[in-house]
Amino acid sequence: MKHNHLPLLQLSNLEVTYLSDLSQADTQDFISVQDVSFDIQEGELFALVGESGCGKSTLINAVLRTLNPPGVISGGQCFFLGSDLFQITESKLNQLRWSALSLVPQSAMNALNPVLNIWAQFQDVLEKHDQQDLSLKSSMSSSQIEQPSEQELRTLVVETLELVELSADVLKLYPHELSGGMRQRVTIALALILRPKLIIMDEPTTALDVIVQHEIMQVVLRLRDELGFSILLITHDLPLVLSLADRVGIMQKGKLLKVATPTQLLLEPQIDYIAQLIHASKIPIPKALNSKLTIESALPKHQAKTVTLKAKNLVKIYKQKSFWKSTQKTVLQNVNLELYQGETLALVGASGSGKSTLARLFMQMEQPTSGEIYLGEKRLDPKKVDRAFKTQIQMVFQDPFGALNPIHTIAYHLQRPLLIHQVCTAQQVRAQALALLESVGLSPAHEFIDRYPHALSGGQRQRVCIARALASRPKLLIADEPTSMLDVSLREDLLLLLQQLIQEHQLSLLLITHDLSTAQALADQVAILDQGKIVEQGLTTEVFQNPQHPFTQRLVKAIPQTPNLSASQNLREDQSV
Amino acid sequence: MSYILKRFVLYFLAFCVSLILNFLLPRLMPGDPVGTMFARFKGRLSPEAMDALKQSLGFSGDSLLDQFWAYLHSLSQGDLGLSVAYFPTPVTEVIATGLWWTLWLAGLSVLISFIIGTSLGILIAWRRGSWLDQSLPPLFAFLGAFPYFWLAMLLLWVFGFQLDWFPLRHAYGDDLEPSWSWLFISDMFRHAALPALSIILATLGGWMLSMRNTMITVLGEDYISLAQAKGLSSKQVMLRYAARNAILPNLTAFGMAIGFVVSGSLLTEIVFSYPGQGYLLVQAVRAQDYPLMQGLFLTITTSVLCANCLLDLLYVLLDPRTRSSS
Amino acid sequence: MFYPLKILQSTYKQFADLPSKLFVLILVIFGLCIACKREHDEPPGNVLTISVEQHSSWIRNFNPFSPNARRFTRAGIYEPLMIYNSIRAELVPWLATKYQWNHDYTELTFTIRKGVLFSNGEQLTIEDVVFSFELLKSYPALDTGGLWSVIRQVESRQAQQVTLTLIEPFQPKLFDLAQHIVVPKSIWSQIKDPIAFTNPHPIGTGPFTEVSVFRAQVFELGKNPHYWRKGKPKIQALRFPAFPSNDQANLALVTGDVEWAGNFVPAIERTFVDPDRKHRQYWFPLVGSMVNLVPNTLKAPFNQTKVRQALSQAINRDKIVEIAMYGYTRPADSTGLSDGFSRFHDQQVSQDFTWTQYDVNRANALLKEAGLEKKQGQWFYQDEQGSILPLNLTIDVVSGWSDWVRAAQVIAHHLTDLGIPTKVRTSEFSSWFDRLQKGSFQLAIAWADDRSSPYEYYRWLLGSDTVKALGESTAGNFHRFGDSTADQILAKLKRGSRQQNEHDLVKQLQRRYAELTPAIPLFPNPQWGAVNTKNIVGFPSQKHPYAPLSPNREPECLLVFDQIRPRLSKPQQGAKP
Amino acid sequence: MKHLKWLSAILDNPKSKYGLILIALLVLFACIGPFLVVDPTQSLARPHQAPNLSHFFGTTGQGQDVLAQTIVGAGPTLFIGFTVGILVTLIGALVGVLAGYLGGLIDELLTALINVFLVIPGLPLAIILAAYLPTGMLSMILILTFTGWAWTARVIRAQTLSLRDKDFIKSAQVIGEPLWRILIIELLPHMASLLLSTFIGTTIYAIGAQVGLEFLGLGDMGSVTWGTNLYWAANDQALLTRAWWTYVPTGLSIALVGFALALINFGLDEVTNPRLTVDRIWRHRLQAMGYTFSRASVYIGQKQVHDFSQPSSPQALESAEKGGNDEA
Repeated sequence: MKHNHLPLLQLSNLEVTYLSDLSQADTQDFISVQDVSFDIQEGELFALVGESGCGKSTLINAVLRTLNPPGVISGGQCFFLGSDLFQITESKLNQLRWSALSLVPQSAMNALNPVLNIWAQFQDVLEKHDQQDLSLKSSMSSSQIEQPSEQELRTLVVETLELVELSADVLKLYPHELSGGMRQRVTIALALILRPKLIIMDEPTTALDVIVQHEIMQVVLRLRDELGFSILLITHDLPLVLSLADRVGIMQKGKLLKVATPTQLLLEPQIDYIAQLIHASKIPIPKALNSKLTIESALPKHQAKTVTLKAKNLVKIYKQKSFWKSTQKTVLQNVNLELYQGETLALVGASGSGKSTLARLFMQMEQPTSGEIYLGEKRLDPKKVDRAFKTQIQMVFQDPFGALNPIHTIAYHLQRPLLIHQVCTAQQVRAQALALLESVGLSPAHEFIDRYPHALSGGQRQRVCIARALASRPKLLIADEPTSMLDVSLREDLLLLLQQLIQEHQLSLLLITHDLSTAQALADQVAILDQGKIVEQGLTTEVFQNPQHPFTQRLVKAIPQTPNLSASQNLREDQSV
Repeated sequence: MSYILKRFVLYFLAFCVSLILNFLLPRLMPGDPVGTMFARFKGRLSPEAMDALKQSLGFSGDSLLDQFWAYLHSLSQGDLGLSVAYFPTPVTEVIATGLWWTLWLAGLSVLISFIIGTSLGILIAWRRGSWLDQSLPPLFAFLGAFPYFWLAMLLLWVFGFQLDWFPLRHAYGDDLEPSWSWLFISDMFRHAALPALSIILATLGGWMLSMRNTMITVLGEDYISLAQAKGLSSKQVMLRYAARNAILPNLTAFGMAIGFVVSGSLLTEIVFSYPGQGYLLVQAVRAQDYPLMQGLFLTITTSVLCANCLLDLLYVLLDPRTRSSS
Repeated sequence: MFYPLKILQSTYKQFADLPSKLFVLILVIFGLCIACKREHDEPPGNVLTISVEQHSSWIRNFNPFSPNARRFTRAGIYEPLMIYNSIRAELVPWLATKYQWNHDYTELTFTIRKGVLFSNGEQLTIEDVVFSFELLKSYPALDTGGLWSVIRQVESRQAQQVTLTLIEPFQPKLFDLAQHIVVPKSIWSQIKDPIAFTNPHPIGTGPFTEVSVFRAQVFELGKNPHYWRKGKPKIQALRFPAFPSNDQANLALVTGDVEWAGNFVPAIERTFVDPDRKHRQYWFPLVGSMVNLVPNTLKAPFNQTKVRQALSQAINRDKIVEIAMYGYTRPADSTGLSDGFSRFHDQQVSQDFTWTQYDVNRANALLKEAGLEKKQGQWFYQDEQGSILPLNLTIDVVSGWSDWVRAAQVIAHHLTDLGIPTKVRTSEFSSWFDRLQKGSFQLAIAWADDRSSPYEYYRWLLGSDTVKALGESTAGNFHRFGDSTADQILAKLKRGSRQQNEHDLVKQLQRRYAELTPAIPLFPNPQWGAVNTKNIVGFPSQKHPYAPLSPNREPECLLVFDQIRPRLSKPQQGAKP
Repeated sequence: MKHLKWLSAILDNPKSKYGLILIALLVLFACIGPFLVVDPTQSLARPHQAPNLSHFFGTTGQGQDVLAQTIVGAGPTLFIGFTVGILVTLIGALVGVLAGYLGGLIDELLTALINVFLVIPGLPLAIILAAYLPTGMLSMILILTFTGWAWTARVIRAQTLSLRDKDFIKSAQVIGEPLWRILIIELLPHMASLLLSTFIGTTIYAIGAQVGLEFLGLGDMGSVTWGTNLYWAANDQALLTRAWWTYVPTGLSIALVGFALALINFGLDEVTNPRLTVDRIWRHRLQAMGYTFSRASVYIGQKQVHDFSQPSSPQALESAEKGGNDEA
């Protein structure tokens, strides 16, 4: 077949510009994507990797020609199936769209029309395309084409759904009635329904849990093998890419730095940025070894350590009252935890497992249905909020961009807890704040203290958040996914900082995460939370090396593995050259 | 269906509150209704006649609570009492003369205004940045800034009085018998044209602008991009994907705003001598006709609540998320 | 899926390009509305269209005893025994052919006309007349005129005669008694609750008894087939369109849609007469009630005659007449009599007493004589307790009664100029009336009682028996002024006397009134009346003043209905009488 | 202060700029105007005079100067409008923030109250209230505030709900900030633009409702406001006497105020929601470069003009989409 000799998609010198209002002072057009060229072979999985804001999504919108104003394609060509996608008319483009070139969008949550049921969303595509599709594929004149019956269409849809391991029942459901994973599968099925040549997958799994992520990628790979389409995978998750892709393109600041096979990248990362990325993505393993040393040294003292926080038989039940019935939802069941001074406990679980609820109980933002919480020796009174405890437990939130009120300066954010908890007098407060900033590595502190949050980078902001949490001199720090919103390259430093602070201040840290590698890197102990129950608990190394509970086993399996240089991959590599 | 139930409880609550407001407001205010009524006789009334009439009107010396129970009791039997200003005609009869005309005029103009406004909103959101998008909102903001009755006066003057294109008053020709004939119905439309137009002109802009803004928000959603990537026609993306979702928050706002529009149409009715509730209400207030006021307030509130109920049913029909219990 | 939703989804496709189509549709409807303009095709001259009462919709009530009955219930459907013609100042025999007092004015005998039929064809009998009086005795609520506070007994002593025995001699009550209407006993004796009876299908003796059309926005009264005045009425029906406001009624008058109206029409020559001078005429005789500036004479300083006269002289009535009344009336003179009482008017009194003339110097002098002091342009007075206070006044008027409000504004200006700062307070009728009844006001604009007899007029202005204490509710005499001299004259009038004697007594009352100035007369109200004689002729006018030209005058309209006729049917009789 | 950037941005936005200038001029007129004109209550001339040199806007049916009435009437009307705007915004913000932030039973109760007030038609209620309370500015302000606060409360509550779960509010709770500080220092400043826009919306409503009530004769008829001007114009039968000058200047003034306020709100919308203006800028830029274009996607590479918007179907809406043709 002649297609074998030509690449399926050939993009050359793409440039995308965001136009801005030139009547405003100090604004200029922003070139989002510049001089990007690559090609995709038939059946290939081509991955584009880059940090957020590097222009990945703009690129695919340009290829699909779904750029929204003020973006314009300001240069380049994109040959797909022999025609330049940038030059053809819109009706021609609409014929190619979906039947040959489909998309799995970034967040399946919002990608489905919430007011139409799943069947209607399939139907839209089928009605639009079946006629053209058949006319493209068959030589019959259009008048002779018989419309496929609804029954036939339905069969086709059901078959496709089966490919993504969904039953036909979902067809009559609405998007909000599906779980995140199911929605993602539906969007994949939707992308497959017309058996396209190329599927663009825009971060198809970021919104999902680790386990689901893993399963869906397995499904996609299986389907590619069965149906033989090509994939353009957009992601920021380098480990995933290194383990799956045929070739990888690395993007930074709108430019394509390098295209290579995963093996080549691992063996010879010529560019600093790439090396940094790869290094960052490999953190887990070396850090885990590192922390093992700490744990081993701490182990003899273990029994002597004082308990900072203890949870005994914690139960949390949410009651929902409607008019005629009240429903109960058990979020936490008999949770028992012990956290020692100067130690880190990682609470690992999928989203919805009850991690955040547990944190809220410790923070006294909510009261447990039953069970007891002890801080040191003292039991928390479930009836009233105790100011003193508030001083002793502080929290670092997930999103450093949201956790600082943009209308206040850094000084304000740091001085408030100092004043509220009367850590120091009003005269000393500024000096104290400066000292806090220095202690979290924002040095020289006087350069930062009068800035507004927006003038800081994400990593710096998270440091401010940590400084604020430390201001009231707490005994216990709860960190809710403190690094998940940060770019990979920044995570390491922040985790190191946390570790250092814990040791300095003899703090206890409750680290809430869904990311096993972070847990491995930082924690002395791990507790695995599944559906409100702690299914496994123990020393980090033990749990990870020898997972007992099936859930833990699945978790550990889902950690992306750095690829081995297998023979098959070498083969593909040769083909692509 | 808990959504619907919740809404209905709200309407019931609103109904109760308006009942209580209805009852309390006129009674807590100063004034003497029978005295007002007989003020028309310029003091000719003998004290005996006054007492006798007071008795028959139910303005007795009972406590407020007793009066309230009596009020509720008669209300439950569909009896709103006798009108003071139109004594001895029952309030229900007085209201019945105008209720349907108010519903017809307000309903017609609200619907037309909402449909056109929303359609224009969809259109200018889709073609945002075009000259239509730049000129329509300010134009309708300007028109909407005029008081309803002022526009009504202007339209009456230009199209009714000067050009003589439309009738000056009433809901249909005085020489016509109400019937389902083409003649009567066309006459009804003709008479409704100007009052409706003044309401439509004044309210159109609001619907248009809010639809445009929600449309623009919705157009940024992922499912719109996906729909485009699916190769669907722009018409289908615009209506089935964007407008279909954008209309939902606007429907809620529509329900809340019906009260405002009905209020405005009362003023328009007065300008056009439309035989609706508007002038009845003003007259009832001027004559301190408690029973009539209560009745009018109650019917207006109830009709607005009913319209809201209907809207909620429509909403449930349009938004599957309200249908599931989760 | 919801079945209705399916329909919605399928219909939506047909209306896909709704916006543009809708726009066209609206334009078409608008155009159609213009095109559908209908012309009335009924022959002119059969139906007289009248504008009376201001209602947005008509309520069916033809109970002649109800204050809220439709207009002409008492002057079209039902008829009185005799009609008082306010223009000619005489009692016109109607259902009664004559009346007869006994020697001491304690018995009044009416001779009832023979051959009068009710509209159901039954004969009017003496029983009907007696019943009509006695009905009021059984139901005091119907007796709004207080007839049974005067009558002791009603009986028929001779054929065709009804004799009323009075409790005490009361000659001036003749007018009320004579104008009592007659209802058929056969029907009204069956009515259980005549108070709440709305009499939807009235049976009466009047010229227009048949309710042929009754709708919210229009009703018609058709000709009585059995009317006792042979060959009358000459037109077929009266039509009453509903107008909620003066504006609308006047617009209809100007466009010719209404032929007879009793509204206030501003600039009537220009707006109404000019478009068709041949047919359009108006007549505003000043027979309405006198409009007074009412001082609360129980309060200082209004208890002094000189103060009241000073206030009166500070007011420029010409300006009030011009601004508030469009020049439709004249300034009042010191007799306080309107043209309705012109036959009693004593020219000498108005020459002797000039306190209705505008004279600021005289006003200042009078105030000084009354013991008030002027300091720095502000008048001070001594109140009941003897303390000296600045004189600041408030004039109460009804909001919406624009002529009064305007008059009050002019007065306020004049008084402020005089050195008495004056405000205008507008309030709803009821609270205004409440203040008047209870005497909690300083100055107010109000009517003087216009009765058919000067006895009642002066009794409510000067009679001691009508004075109530402050705070006690009163039906009239809001200024709360009584004079014993006047009481004696009034008593003589009440006992009855011969014509000449009556004139003398009224002249004495006029003089007493002018001496005391109990209220400050402003202007007599005109009787509004405008008519378009294009189709129907025979209306009264200034040249042919057989009755007032006002549809608001019950029962005098009966005199008009007797005269009017279609223009075309008898052209030889001429347009104007 | 970046978070208050919208404040300076609304001064840059042409719509809100002209709106602000217009409203400032009107307020200025309302303040100094009364000293420049004759007494509007004094009847100085022949009634119903058409505009002429001595009376630029003519005279009313009572011989008063229309220009003076229009200018003097602005003061109380605007005062009541803005006062009601401020009061409603305060009450709405208080109720909305409390309901949204506290949640639970308090929220349920307040929300029920808000919704009840929203569905009960306001004007009939206002008419009845106006009829019974003593006439005057204070009653008018009370009535309009009473019937108008619910919408603001609803909007503020919705916004509070979305802000309540923001991490910066949670962290304020965590460090132990007292309730009032969280509400006033942390939460409310984020709604400044929303508060401003509801304030403007309420002011428009208040002016309209006030004029409506006074037109019905339910205000203080002795005072000179725009509402009473229209009332007297109607009362003197301006339509019948063809004295258009008695109601046109006031009506236009009301519309001008409403329009100016609406313009500010447009500008505010555009500033706080850049999506509203992005397309316009985009269109202008492309036009300046000489391109006609379609919304779908634009290609302007290699100095060639590629217009993808060649009509592919004759349907009205497809062509409607190609706004470029209209502007060409």
